[in-house]
Amino acid sequence: MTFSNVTVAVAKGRILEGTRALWVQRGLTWPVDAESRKLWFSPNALRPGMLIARARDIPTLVAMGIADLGVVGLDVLEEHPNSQILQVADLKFGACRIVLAGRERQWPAGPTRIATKYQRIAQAYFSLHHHPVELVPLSGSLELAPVIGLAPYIVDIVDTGNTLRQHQLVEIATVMESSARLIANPSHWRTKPSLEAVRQILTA
Amino acid sequence: MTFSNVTVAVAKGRILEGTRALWVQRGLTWPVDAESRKLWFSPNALRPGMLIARARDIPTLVAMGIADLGVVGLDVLEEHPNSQILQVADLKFGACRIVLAGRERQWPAGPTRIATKYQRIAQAYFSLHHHPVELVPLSGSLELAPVIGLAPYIVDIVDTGNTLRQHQLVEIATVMESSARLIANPSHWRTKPSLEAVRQILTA
Amino acid sequence: MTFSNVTVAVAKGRILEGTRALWVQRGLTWPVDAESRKLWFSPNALRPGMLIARARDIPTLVAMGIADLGVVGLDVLEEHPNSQILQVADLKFGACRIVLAGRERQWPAGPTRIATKYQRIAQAYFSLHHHPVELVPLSGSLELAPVIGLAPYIVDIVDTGNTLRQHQLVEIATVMESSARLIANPSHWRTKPSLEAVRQILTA
Amino acid sequence: MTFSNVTVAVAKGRILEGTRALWVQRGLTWPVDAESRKLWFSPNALRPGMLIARARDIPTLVAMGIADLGVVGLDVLEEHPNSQILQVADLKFGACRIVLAGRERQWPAGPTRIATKYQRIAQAYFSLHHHPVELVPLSGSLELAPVIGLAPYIVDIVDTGNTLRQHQLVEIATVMESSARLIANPSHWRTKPSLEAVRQILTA
Amino acid sequence: MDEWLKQNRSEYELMMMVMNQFLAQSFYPVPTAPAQSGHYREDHTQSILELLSSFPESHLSLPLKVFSLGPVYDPGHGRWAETVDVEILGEGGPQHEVMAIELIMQLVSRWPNLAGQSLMVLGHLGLLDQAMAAESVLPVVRQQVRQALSSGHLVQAESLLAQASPKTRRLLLPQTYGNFVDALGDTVPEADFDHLSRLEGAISQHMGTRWDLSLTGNWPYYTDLVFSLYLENIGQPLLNGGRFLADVQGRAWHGVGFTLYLDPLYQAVQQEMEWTSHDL
Amino acid sequence: MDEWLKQNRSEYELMMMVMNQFLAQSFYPVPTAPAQSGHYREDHTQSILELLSSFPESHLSLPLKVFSLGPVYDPGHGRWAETVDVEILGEGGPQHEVMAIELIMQLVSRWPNLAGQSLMVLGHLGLLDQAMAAESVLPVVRQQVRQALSSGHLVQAESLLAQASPKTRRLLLPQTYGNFVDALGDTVPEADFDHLSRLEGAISQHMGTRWDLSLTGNWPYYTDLVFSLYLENIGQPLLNGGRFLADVQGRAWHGVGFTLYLDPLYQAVQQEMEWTSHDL
Amino acid sequence: MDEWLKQNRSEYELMMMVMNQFLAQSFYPVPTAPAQSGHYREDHTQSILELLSSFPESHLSLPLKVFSLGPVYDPGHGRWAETVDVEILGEGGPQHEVMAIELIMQLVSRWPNLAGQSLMVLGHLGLLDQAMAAESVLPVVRQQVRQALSSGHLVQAESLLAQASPKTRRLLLPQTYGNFVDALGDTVPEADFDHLSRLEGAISQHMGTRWDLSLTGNWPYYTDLVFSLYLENIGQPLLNGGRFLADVQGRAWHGVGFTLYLDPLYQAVQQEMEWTSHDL
Amino acid sequence: MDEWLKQNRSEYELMMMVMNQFLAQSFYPVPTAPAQSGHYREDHTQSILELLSSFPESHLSLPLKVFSLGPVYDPGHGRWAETVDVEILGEGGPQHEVMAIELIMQLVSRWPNLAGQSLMVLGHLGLLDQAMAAESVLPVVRQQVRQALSSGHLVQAESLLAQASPKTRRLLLPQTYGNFVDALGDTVPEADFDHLSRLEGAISQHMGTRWDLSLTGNWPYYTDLVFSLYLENIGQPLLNGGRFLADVQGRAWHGVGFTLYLDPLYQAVQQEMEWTSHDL
Repeated sequence: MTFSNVTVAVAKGRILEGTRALWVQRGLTWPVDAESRKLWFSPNALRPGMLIARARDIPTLVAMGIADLGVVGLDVLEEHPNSQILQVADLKFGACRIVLAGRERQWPAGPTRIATKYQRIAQAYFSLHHHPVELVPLSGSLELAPVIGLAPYIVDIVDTGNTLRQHQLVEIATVMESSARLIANPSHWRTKPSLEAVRQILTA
Repeated sequence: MTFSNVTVAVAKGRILEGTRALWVQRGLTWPVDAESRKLWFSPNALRPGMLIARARDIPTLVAMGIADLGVVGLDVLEEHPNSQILQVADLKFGACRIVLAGRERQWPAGPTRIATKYQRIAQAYFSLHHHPVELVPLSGSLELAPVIGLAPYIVDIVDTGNTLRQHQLVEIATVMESSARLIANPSHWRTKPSLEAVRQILTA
Repeated sequence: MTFSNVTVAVAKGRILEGTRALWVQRGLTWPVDAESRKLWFSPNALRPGMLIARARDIPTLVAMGIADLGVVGLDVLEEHPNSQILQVADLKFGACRIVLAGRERQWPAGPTRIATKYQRIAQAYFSLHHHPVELVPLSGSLELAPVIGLAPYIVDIVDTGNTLRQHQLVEIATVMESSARLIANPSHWRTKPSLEAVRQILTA
Repeated sequence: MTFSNVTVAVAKGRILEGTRALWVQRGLTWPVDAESRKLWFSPNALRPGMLIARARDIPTLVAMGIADLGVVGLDVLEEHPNSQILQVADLKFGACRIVLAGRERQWPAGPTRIATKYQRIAQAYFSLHHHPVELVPLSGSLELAPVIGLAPYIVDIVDTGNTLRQHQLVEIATVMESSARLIANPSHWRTKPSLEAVRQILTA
Repeated sequence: MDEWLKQNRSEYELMMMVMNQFLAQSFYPVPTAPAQSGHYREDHTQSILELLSSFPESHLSLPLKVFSLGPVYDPGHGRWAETVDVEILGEGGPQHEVMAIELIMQLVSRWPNLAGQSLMVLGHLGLLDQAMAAESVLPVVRQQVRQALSSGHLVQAESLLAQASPKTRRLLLPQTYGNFVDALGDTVPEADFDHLSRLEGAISQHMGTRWDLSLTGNWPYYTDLVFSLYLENIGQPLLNGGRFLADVQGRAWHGVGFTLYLDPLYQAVQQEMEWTSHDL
Repeated sequence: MDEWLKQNRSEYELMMMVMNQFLAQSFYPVPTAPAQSGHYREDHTQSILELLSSFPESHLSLPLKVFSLGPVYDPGHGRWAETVDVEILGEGGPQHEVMAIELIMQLVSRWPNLAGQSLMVLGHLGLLDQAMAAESVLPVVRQQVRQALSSGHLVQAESLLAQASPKTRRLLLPQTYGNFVDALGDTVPEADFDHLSRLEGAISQHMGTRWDLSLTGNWPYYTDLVFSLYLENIGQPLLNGGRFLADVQGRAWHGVGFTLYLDPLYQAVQQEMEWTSHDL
Repeated sequence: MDEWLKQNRSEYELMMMVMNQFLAQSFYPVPTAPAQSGHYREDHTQSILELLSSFPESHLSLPLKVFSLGPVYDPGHGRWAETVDVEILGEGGPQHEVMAIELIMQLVSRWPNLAGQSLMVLGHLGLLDQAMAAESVLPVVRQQVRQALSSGHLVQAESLLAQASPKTRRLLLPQTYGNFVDALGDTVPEADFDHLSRLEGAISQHMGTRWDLSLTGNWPYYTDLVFSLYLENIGQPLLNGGRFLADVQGRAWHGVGFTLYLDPLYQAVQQEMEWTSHDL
Repeated sequence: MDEWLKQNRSEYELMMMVMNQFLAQSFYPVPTAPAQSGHYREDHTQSILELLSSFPESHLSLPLKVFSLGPVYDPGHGRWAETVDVEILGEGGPQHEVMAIELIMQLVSRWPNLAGQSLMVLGHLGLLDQAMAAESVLPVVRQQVRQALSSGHLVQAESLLAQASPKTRRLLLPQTYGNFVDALGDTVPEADFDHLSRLEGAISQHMGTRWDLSLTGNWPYYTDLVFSLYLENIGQPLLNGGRFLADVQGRAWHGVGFTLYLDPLYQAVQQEMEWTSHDL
């Protein structure tokens, strides 16, 4: 088995850490050097090539065939849907939830305002519940929104829940559960046997 | 002069560094502690309050009156225009340019593909030049796009130009020039005299 | 029973003739004088008022409450639907059919062109049959269309069928059956008892 | 000069009368027999063919090349514009005007309701004057509209003005002036020399 | 122009009087948007219920009386009509019908001579269905009949009911209460005649009535009584309404709602004032 | 939910109080459609003037005071805001500015403590133009400056005026009346200082002022005074307005108009009631 | 169905023959999108020129001969028509007109009897303008005349030219070359009659001509010669075209372009085949 | 620019070669509109079948082989792709699959080295359903699995089939024919292995195959075999197709259809020409 024509795109951050653990555990050499800022590693016989990128760029890179496979959270795939990719495995790690949070453990009473970076997911969720909300798009530091008076509620990702606690916020409802997904370019998936090998190694 | 009812929102990164330099130079105490991850500092008599956030959230925070003033690059204001704010001063620091770059110093010949995180700015620029382009939205590591075969050209921000050089890319044209802008909430700007004082201190 | 606050709008032509026959047969005085060009007759104790107008204006006059009742063919009601009226009786007279006609008794083979003054009815009919047609709107003398080369088929109203025969055309399919309808203004229908009396007289 | 490949479509009614007068005066034989209901006359050496049809079908018949030339009022051409025809001569006869009429010789004060069969022309006219009106489409007997309470004003065609006077209506403004137009199919106009001959005869 | 301005002014004063009356009777206003996503508001009810449904069920104390003011779009005429939408929300049941009817009678009584010139037309979707069931009309056909009636195709409804007895078909024509219960008694002897008589009584003290099961109301969520208030010589209703059951995000809202049209009300009040002055 | 319902109710009561005040001062209501041809109303003025222009000029007696109630769409936020649009139409001239300002002061005085917390910000498009003309700024550049200011691009406006004197550029910053006339006197000595002082006087009896020529109002038809009323701690204006000249089908309408936003007014009144109760 | 299928097949074979001919004459295909941003393509020229303009000017070697195949939308009939759009781009100047005309003659000669049944109608926007200038018609009126002609309002054009001499007005009617140059000579003696005669000669070897300055072509970018090729008894042109000057992103494109309609060409070829067989 | 023009030209020549081949094999072209009622064509099949269905059934002689040329819109990329849509319509049954596959093999063989670099991926909706039925998967879940697969959610499909045997789940991964029939034999022993082997044989003479039941094709009307032809290093398929049953106005059309993408075919042919020249 050779990996010389396989490239995997991996999302920066927690997903990258999780991928590394899995990778090493399965006996593949890990190319990334924490010191270097190098983001692209050509494939070689011992391991697939690797491309490190922002989470929301992973589906693009895979859909366009720049990478054969990608590792990215389900939350990103739902917020930025891309019909040109296949979701081929749940890698189980990187589990987290997107939740509705506020100062009290109580569903919002009446029309309200909600800050989020998951506009599509939040929109779909509140439409499903027919709950009238005004969404305030915010790209980071969501937990500050109730503190600074931007919005009484947020829809954000939680991992350990520490950030919420530090800001006196509590979860009210789970909007969706996420974990790392292995995605594939459909053409390459079906024509390069080595991709299936990578999938087997990672989900063994 | 007291700053006890003034809050300034500042974009993370280079803009925050520049603001700090200006701030200290003008004799204001700088509240941010590099070690801490604290992002919000209430105002006090010696300095305005401060809110540190991602660049593209700054206009939102100012427009909604959460912060009275904001410091953010002109590039962000052009890419995410917001009619609810005033641009009250050019702070001069944080100068950078958005450029069209590629492997050769030559305008693209014919229809081409361009990777960018400045979709709106790039779209407007190529529409103005009636040049047919397919834009590939990418949120980071633009300079890899030509290397990995995603797109032969990029529209990206350049500071020193080192990143481009490292990836064998050269500038072809300047799309726009940017530097840090002081923006204000229109209501607060016109009703809180202390905002004008902050403007004077920062542009003195 | 008095008719002094009832007005009936009647479509010119065949419908007017049929109404007259029915009217007289039911013992009401017929106000219209063939010689005069008078079109409006106030109601009196012996008979309702009468308004003679073009067929396609009848629903408008009734919907706006100018007339309480109207007499018009179902074909007109289908071609120019009006949600502001009630169809309260089928008066049985004035029977006719809207048909698809051509030179041979054979459904059109393949995409074809059809002349008609019933665009809405014809459109609905061929959409239902998923048959691709190009409709040529024509307001009269439809039977000439195949002769002069305008369209090989027509969708038109037939009464005796003589006109078709004279022009060597045959019916291919019945698109809809029509006869005179008594229509009413909903408000007046439900608040003026004398309207129901008129209905009873006409449908007795 | 032979007319054996020329057909003229003429609008029924006043236009047909006017055409007949002109035709006979110019020495052409008039094919139409008042008794017969025949509407189509093939061309022969002594005169062009003739097709008698409703006014609003004339532009269609000419645009589709069924007739080479057509005679129809300018009012019809404005109400049902057709970009596939040429207006090649003003035949001068059949002069009439489309007017705004009401019970008093006074421009409507404030928002009002207007009955008309010239919806497009009336719409354009009142838009130009920025006067808010509600148009009630009616296909005939317009002069009854103020009498029966349908609308205080009408936009209708007037010839002698007798009909208006009989119904106690007066003209308030002229919306447009009309007279008979000779129209032509553009292809035939430019490739059949005999059409120009017909034009010359009719406008001599 | 003076006249036009004064008329506008009178209409506004009327509107404010109506709103004051609702406020005085402990109705709460619930504002709704006139247009959203390119769709013009044709009815306030759906928006009101969605807003109310966004509160926890435990916050709710029934009955709840709300109204919404503002124009609704009439696609038939392509214009806006100024309306007040009123909803009495409760546990369900016919008593809300009585409550709504009494409220309307109270409102109309503000103008002493108005009621005398008015006529209330009443239909009833529940009874219509019962009558058809009694005639063994299949559910699918009953649906078609309701569909036909709500499109104004009475001819079609009648031909769908060709097998029914003449008395039953007679229910589809407007008539007096006496005739109506007479015909109804034959077909649906188990109907709640006490309730009908209570409704008739509440109205007939003030104005005439016409019962007509061909009246189905404008909205698909109506289930029982539907009604329209007409004034002599005004070709459109002053108000339309009915008892409904509406499901919003899994919550069932029972109630009676009606829409008051301010333009015809204003015309009616003008006429009434003229009559009143003639009376003097 | 109770709280929300009560708040809706209080907002309606406030709205009706405001409307009563306008009616009491002989304003006429002019209803306008909230949406037409897919376009949502963002302003009532154009519709009001088109309706009025459909009457013959001879019917008109000036000054004419009208208002229109109803939500306007805020495309920036994608939502509707309840507003009252007020227009005082007349012969033209600065006296209408005084009339409008006095009307506003009277309205605000209904809530004794409200004015004390308010601030009126005033701009003036005529003076802005005069000041630039005095600095020999070309007409085309003056146009660009106005354009830049109305888009909030003060930086760009300032760089277009780089050649102007500091005093003139200073006029684009909010300041007290004293500082403003001081700077203005240098650049535009011929300005009508009496009139400005009358305006300042009318306001400053009730509340503070800030003069700022960078304020240009929201509408292109403004020509002279423009103003916004702010309340401490409420991040949006209670009202915006200005003197205008609008051409509708060849008729020139002079006047002063303003839009009152009911939501922030309600918030302000709530605060005021709290202060008042604290005062006791 | 067989007949319909065979007809489709023959049309495709014809289309491929035409394309082969263009390829054989060193034309390059330039594909364009049939619809973009909800707009259906009605003409290929603009898209072709935008694509070509995206290359540096230095890459360009003139003359450049391109074509684009594919349906264009006919909004008048609400249907698509299969077309080939041909552009000969060059330095500018009347010689391109000759080149285009010769190319068309060559194409038509593929079917021996077709030309004999064809007629070329020629207009000329430059001469139209010169003729009007010679009659001292004001530029603004000349613009209105062109506008009227391109809308088919010949009556209006004529009344705008009421002051012009009969000979000049005569230029707006279709006529033979002889009559045309005769009339033109009086009004515009300085016209390039040599060039006109060269054009006439190139065509008249193969088919008849009609000259008519009321022909203005379908597109606003035409500047000089415009032409339409007709076949006897086919009520629509086989091709339309003209000399143009189009500005795309600051680059001026000179050339002659024409659109070939495959449906009428197919009909014409069918007729021609029938004649041919009759001849035998 | 030269290179770009030449490339356009080569693509056109390729397109004409492909069309010639279809014409030579007695295919009939059926033209379809690129856009209608604001909807851009994404597929030709529906339009072709509607046109054919407008002929009487008696006119039809099966099998009927048709194709349509022209761009289809790719909403994912917001651009048009030049395609040829091919349909072999017949009585139904697996023999059409063989016919279509053989036609494709013949087409590809025009470029000697192309097949060697190609791979045919095959799925089968009928077998997928049989395999799930054999595992007692409920029909509603089978529907969900097909839905999940066609959206690319293989993870979700797999979790819906969590109860199925590993061999069956293995069918959702791409594999060689040998492994595929081995796994299939266990789950669906009654499958028509002869037919599958005939298909495999027809292809494997020319190129490699991969069988994968997670391939479901792009269209809901596919019922049995679906397939995609890939070329090494070209990230998108050269063609997609499948056996279908489509109901158009009550007429059932059986057949096999496929869409040929000219851009990737052109790229493939270019590569092939390079390889060929290297070989020399």
